[in-house]
Amino acid sequence: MKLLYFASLRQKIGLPEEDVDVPAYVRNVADLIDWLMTRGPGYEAAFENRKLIRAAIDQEHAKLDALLGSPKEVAFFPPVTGG
Amino acid sequence: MKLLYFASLRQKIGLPEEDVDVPAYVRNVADLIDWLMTRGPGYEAAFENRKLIRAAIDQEHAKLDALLGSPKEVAFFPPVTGG
Amino acid sequence: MNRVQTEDFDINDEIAALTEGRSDIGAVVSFTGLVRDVTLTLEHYAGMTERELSKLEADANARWQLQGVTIIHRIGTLHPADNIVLVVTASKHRKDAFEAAEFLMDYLKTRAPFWKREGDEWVEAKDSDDTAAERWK
Amino acid sequence: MNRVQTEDFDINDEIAALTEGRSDIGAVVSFTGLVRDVTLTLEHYAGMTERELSKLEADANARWQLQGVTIIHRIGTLHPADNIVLVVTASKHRKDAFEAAEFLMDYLKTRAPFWKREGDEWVEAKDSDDTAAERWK
Repeated sequence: MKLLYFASLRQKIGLPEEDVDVPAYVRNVADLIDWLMTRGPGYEAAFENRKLIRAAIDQEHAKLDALLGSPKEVAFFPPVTGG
Repeated sequence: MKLLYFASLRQKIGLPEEDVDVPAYVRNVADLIDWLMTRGPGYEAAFENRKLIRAAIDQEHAKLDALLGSPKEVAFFPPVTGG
Repeated sequence: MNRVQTEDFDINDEIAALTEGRSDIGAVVSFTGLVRDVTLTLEHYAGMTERELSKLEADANARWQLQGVTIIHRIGTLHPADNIVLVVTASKHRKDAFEAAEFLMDYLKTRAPFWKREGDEWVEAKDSDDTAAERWK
Repeated sequence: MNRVQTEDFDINDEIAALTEGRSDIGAVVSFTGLVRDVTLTLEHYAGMTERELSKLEADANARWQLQGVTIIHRIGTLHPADNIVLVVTASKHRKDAFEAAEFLMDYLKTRAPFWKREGDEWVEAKDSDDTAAERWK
């Protein structure tokens, strides 16, 4: 699964994107976050405050309980600040 | 007293402005309209539908019951249509 | 700043006049009113118009936090697609800029002494303009 | 029409692109967002941004009677008084043009994947933007 990180999340994780093999129990966005947080302190810091995490599955906004399916890409980012 | 007429009122009355001596009983805008309507069919046509008459005393919007005082000019016109 | 003129206006120039040399403006809203399909002649009550437009500006400045306001209204004969009116508002925040511009247009449509003629027919005022202006009371 | 670009935009040109050659447009609203006081770097999620901006346009067209919509958002490093974002709406009537422009800005601020950095600090999202977007539900 291709993961993308933007803004402060990219800085904390230290990567703009990566390919990962996720365990079978990872069904929705929240599961994915839980699993990513086991991967090291950068991930822990990035996903610490879940209120400030936004996700997109295949470039569509997705809630924490959204099922992942078989996406081409999943992105994580903080609340947007454009405009 | 100097009177000004705009738009459809000017066309019906046939004058852009005129100086008039008004009788003593003319105290407010409605009195002035009543008196003007006695001055001929053009005035009658102009002031026929009072709902569609707007007035200004010395360039300030004025209601029909506004006292005239001693104005420099009183203007009559239909509802505005700029913008 | 407000003006009544026969000439056209340039939106870029008018925005630049409000914003140039400052960095405290976060939001600029412009409203342009254009002639649709017909040829119009616009007349106004010179003197009262300028007073009303100045009052509108003062009212908007009292109600919203604005860094600048411009109102330009054209008079004379205007053709399809010609500009009629321009309102520009500049503010720190977009809410103030948007609301002030809408307020100015609603009030201008119901209080500024302009009248449109289409050929020999005077354009009639719309009730919807009165309703729009009511909401700011 | 929507674009993401590093270059500046020209408001006159963008309005002309919507209005030129037509006489069915009575109202054009432009909103320009500008950088205040600081130097900002804007990044975005290429691909998703364009999808979100297209969706915003489609939503606005479904909700209001519009003759045209333009959204342009800049990315890269921007300095005080630089333009950040432009929204232009064209309609027969001013109410549609105003409301659609406000809607587009409120939604853009809460849904389009752009992030501002000021030096090393990421700008935090404002609750007031969420509140503003809520009113269109």
